[in-house]
Amino acid sequence: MDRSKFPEIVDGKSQYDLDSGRFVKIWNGPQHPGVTGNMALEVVISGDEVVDLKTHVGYLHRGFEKLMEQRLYIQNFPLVCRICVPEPDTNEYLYAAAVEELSGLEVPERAQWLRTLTLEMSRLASFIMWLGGQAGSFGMGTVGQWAVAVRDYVLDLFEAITGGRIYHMYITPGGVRDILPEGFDADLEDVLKKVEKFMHDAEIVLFHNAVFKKRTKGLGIITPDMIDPYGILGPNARAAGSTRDVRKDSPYAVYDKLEFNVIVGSDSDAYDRARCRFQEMQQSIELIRQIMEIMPRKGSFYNRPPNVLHWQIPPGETYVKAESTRGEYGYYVVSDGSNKPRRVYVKGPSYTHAVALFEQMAVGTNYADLPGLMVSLHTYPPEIER
Amino acid sequence: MKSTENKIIHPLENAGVPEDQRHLYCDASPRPYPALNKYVERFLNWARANSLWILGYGTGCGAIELRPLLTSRFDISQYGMNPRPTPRQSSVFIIGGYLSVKTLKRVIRSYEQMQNPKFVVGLGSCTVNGGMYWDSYNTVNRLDYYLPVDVYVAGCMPRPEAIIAGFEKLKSTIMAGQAEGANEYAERFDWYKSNQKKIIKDWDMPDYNW
Amino acid sequence: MGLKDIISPFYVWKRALEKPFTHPSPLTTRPGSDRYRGFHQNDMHKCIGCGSCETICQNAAIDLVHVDGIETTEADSGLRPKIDYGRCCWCGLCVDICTTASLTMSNEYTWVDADPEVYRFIPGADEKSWNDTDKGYRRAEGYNLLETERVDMDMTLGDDGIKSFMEVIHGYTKEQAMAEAMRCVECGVCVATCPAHMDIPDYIKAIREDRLEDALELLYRTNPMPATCGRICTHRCETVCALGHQGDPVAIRWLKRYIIDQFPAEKAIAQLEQEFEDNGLKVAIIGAGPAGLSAAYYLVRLGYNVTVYESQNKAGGMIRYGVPYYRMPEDIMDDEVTVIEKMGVILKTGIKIGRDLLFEKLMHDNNAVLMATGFESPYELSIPGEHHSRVISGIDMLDDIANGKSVEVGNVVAVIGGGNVAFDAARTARRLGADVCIYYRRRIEDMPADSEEIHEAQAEGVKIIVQSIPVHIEDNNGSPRMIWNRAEMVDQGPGKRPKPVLIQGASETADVDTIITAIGQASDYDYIPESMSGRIHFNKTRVATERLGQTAETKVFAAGDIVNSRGDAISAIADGYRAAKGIDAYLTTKKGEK
Amino acid sequence: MNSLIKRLKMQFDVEEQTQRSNLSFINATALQLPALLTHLRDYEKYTQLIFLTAVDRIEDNQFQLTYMLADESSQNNIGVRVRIDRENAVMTSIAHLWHHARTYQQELREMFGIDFPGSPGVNDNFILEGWEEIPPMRRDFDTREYSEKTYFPRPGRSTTHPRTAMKAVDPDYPELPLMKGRVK
Repeated sequence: MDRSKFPEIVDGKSQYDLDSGRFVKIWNGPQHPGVTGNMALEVVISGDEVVDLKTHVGYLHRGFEKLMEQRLYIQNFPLVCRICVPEPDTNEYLYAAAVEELSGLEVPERAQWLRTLTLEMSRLASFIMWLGGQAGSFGMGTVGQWAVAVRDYVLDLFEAITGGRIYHMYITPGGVRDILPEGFDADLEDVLKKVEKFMHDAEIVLFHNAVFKKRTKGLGIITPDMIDPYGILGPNARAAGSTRDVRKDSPYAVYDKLEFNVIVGSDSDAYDRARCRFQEMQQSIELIRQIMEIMPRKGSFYNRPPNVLHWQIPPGETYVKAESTRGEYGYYVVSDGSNKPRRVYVKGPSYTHAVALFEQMAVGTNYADLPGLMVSLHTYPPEIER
Repeated sequence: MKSTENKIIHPLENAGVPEDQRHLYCDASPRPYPALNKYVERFLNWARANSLWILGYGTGCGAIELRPLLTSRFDISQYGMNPRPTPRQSSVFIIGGYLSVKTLKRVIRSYEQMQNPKFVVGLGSCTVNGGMYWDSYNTVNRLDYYLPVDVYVAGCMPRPEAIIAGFEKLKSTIMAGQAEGANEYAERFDWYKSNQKKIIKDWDMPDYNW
Repeated sequence: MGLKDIISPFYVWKRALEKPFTHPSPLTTRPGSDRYRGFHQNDMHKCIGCGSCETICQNAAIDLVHVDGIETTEADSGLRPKIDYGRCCWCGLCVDICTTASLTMSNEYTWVDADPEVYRFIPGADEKSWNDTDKGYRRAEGYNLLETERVDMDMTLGDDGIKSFMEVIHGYTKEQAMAEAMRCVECGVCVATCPAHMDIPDYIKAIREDRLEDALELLYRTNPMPATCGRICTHRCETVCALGHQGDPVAIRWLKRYIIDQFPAEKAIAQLEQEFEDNGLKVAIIGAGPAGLSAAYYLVRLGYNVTVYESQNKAGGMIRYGVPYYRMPEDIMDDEVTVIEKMGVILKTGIKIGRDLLFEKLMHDNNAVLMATGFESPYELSIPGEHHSRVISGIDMLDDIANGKSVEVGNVVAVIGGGNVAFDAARTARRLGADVCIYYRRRIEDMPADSEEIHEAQAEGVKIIVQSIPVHIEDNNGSPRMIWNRAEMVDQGPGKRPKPVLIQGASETADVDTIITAIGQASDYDYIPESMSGRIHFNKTRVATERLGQTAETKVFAAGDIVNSRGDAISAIADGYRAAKGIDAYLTTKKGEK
Repeated sequence: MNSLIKRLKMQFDVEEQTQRSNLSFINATALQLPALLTHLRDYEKYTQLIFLTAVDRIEDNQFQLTYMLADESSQNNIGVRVRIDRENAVMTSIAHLWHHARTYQQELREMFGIDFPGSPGVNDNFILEGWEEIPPMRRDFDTREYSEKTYFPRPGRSTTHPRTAMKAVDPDYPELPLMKGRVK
């Protein structure tokens, strides 16, 4: 983008002069309805054009990585899901996978299927919520109302399987904690139908909405040459033509046994990103149906690790990754042979999207589009600061 | 509301803001509001209880369950509540669980900017005794050290239904004239302030953000 | 962008005609799902207060507290979890780890209060609306954080076993021991139950961490005969083990044996402290069984000069002479005694007090005397014909075998009794080549013998006939013929154990070559001189003592089987410890008086 | 992956450790790191920087920095490990290679106290605000102790260990070990 008309940048900082009267500095957030979650944007505008933007994070910092060093391996499994509130299962899966890899613990086939099922369900729930947010950020609250209600149906399913609505704490090192409850198949199909109906409605009122099209087309373009220098991942990158999808590139759980295509866009603006995510929702529904069809219904779903109170894991380090709704999610776990992890580093995809990328992209956009642009990058603050 | 003795209110120092800007800020502590005539008060409490407007600030995980609560599935408006985007229009502050020190600073600011009557609802274990972040270096353990809390809701996270139950409890507390958090904050202002300042090391805002 | 894009948003209006998303009364009509992780429930009577929930809770949300109406007993710490909902995150790990499966979660989720101090409660004890809810999170079948099965022990059983007197139980290998040690949750409920209060969780931890020297040190702190206990202990610790509620208890006895197996006498001696301050006082101990040896060991550590007198040729008492080699090999017993001797205990064997040395002399020469003579005279059957030459007592037979004498039992042997001696005698007879049948008056579950012994004996081909009472023994051309009668169990009312009563007419006959009786033993107090007899009181067949073993004659103490009715090695060892403590207290006070 | 390692070994002084078929770690020196990363990015198609983080190896008085890269296809990962001194920890910035490296370096500066001279805004607050203690992710920072003295946990809790409670069962529960004055 052409930045020549904006103030000069020295040492990463824009040299605007507030006293000149040409610029106004506005704080969006942390208490602001237009920011996703608890974070803040320090925006400098000239007219209604954004001249400089700085993301402030850390409002949700709980020191997870430090806390995990203080706790036994098993004790961390309830902790990790809190790192990403709207889509906790990816965290649960990755932590379990990393621990299993380091300790050499095998996971039963059936558990892998159940894991994949919950992972896809949580992707679906997360996308639904994002869709509501995306519509809401452009003033279309109706879709937002629908979306949250429909997502709640998926949460009801989670409640039935795992016993928790938000924090499922279902995927544990060694497998999963329980099998599907009786009558789940019918409930699931019922909910999927509701989701499909919602998507059908949303398609008409959102993607064929003149206002939505007008405001999102051409907004926040990510060019393919930005992908690697900015570390862009997931649908944000795929809408710009990248074909990377961890589920396909390095299949985990049972993704290698499922049939699906990587969804790729071309226009790489906010509209196209929305479109890509919308298709990924459809894909998720399809995958859930596939899983339910071929999933084994018998057999063990849990391999017990050694007594979890004394469980020590041999020294080593590993990096495991999975595809969340925002892109590649990763856990880097270092063990030193003791009963507590030496270091757990959680790489959330929002980390780069919300800070480095967004600060760059926001410059030049209309101030009113800022919330919409932010949602179109699909960022969840807690995974940035952890 | 209960009556309080008239105290001599000393002006606030506002040492956190630059000297040349101090005159811009309020230097008065908050003032408790004594109860009025019994019947007037009863009427006012009824009115207060039935028009609770929630400040839309998701301070922690709890915010995730506010969305279903505020939208069509659980539809909080059927209980006479409504989200507002600014503290000036709100009367209920929902603390969604843990508070990091950085957020606490903003929460105090928002809370102090809210107009009376105002109430605080603490969601989840974290507000009671630190919850699962009990040994974290960045989250407070006891919310009541920093803000007066009127109702706590147990859970992690509390479900929307539990939050509604919390609001019902809040309403009955208000009706009974016992939701005196704002007055307590005014009465024990120095205590709250010193607790807040103890953990917010870079206090660069006025002492009372009115 | 066309006209369609402008019109299509109005499609939302159609929802006005559809069923609303809104739940009309979410407060009352939406219970948590069947698996919902809501507020905790605890079955107060199942819970044993082991504290595993507290250990696993990453939020430090659980405290163990005393609850009114719950007593501390041998199998229950009397504590119950108290949960702080200012900490809990409803992860349910406490439910997953619960050793008794008493802790569960209901599907109740609403608890609001203005007071933050109320969010602490004791599930099950405090009155809560969800106490009896049967929905909520339970551990799923097939999901258990704890290993319920113990590591199998290698044994030589069946036909191979009875070929020789080689030890049946092989002992754990390092891997097996480590795996078994992993199972322990370190609650410590067992420590109180063990008569000697051994540091069980600590030595299991030491095994797990492969600190065997520390483990040995821990063993010898509370038990001078760990090799004995590692083999033949009645392991009451295992009966209260927290893991025993949902599966096999931790194999505490075998883990102890694993430790001591790694330390032959010289190695063990090298590890242990051996020199203690001499205080110049002398103590004589009569009987080198577990009680006597244990008292000697502790007294030496306290600085006393201790002499132990034993009538048999070797020390060990019933352990050496009453337990067959396939359970307690001779060399292990020798090692055990060597270690104790090495600590400074003077051992004088082959000296029978009252015959070779007078009790009065002991009294005169020593500052205190401890009687630990044990029960070694067999009870008689008290039925006609029992003085037949082929009716022998089990204890005498085991004694003879241990002394290297040859014993002939013939081809068919009947053993009468259901205790450990009966089984030892039966299994010994099997090894001598006989077909053996045990006759016991009550049911299998009433047998005082260890369940392992019963199991192993059956695996070796010992037959067991329960509810059978011998009534008469006849001579049949030199061999005994036993006439026995079937019995039925008659309920004696609550709290009393059922009594076997003969069934009229259900009498049967067994022709055997030898009858071995093993229905219990009594003590022989002949060595106590006339002059003393009035000053030592008896309680039926046992010596009456104070708590720490002191008899009415203050200088004389008693320990072991002659004092306590439990009759097992570990109780005798604990008794020895108590007597040592008593003697020390007595002599210290006396010294102070002078 | 193997051939890549071979090629790297020819040019750089590195040690390699394979974790699984699509993940390897290589140990490099701080001095050669920028060149190594540039090489990997420009010639070996390891174009993505997934993350940069540190592990406090306090026992060696060192920090381990891990640069996780992924290749173009996103199939293979390579983690480049570098050890630097824990005292006055300084490392070369790689913000010129990837824009988002700036944020990682800012975080490491704050959480571990590792300086990256020249990285834009490296000294600005990122997550913490008004932090006065040693950087919290360092191993020698005790978060529990800090929390207890700063945030006042709610008082009034006490617990009993089952072993202590069970002493009530037997009045002669031994005080161990039963031994008086030792002699050497």
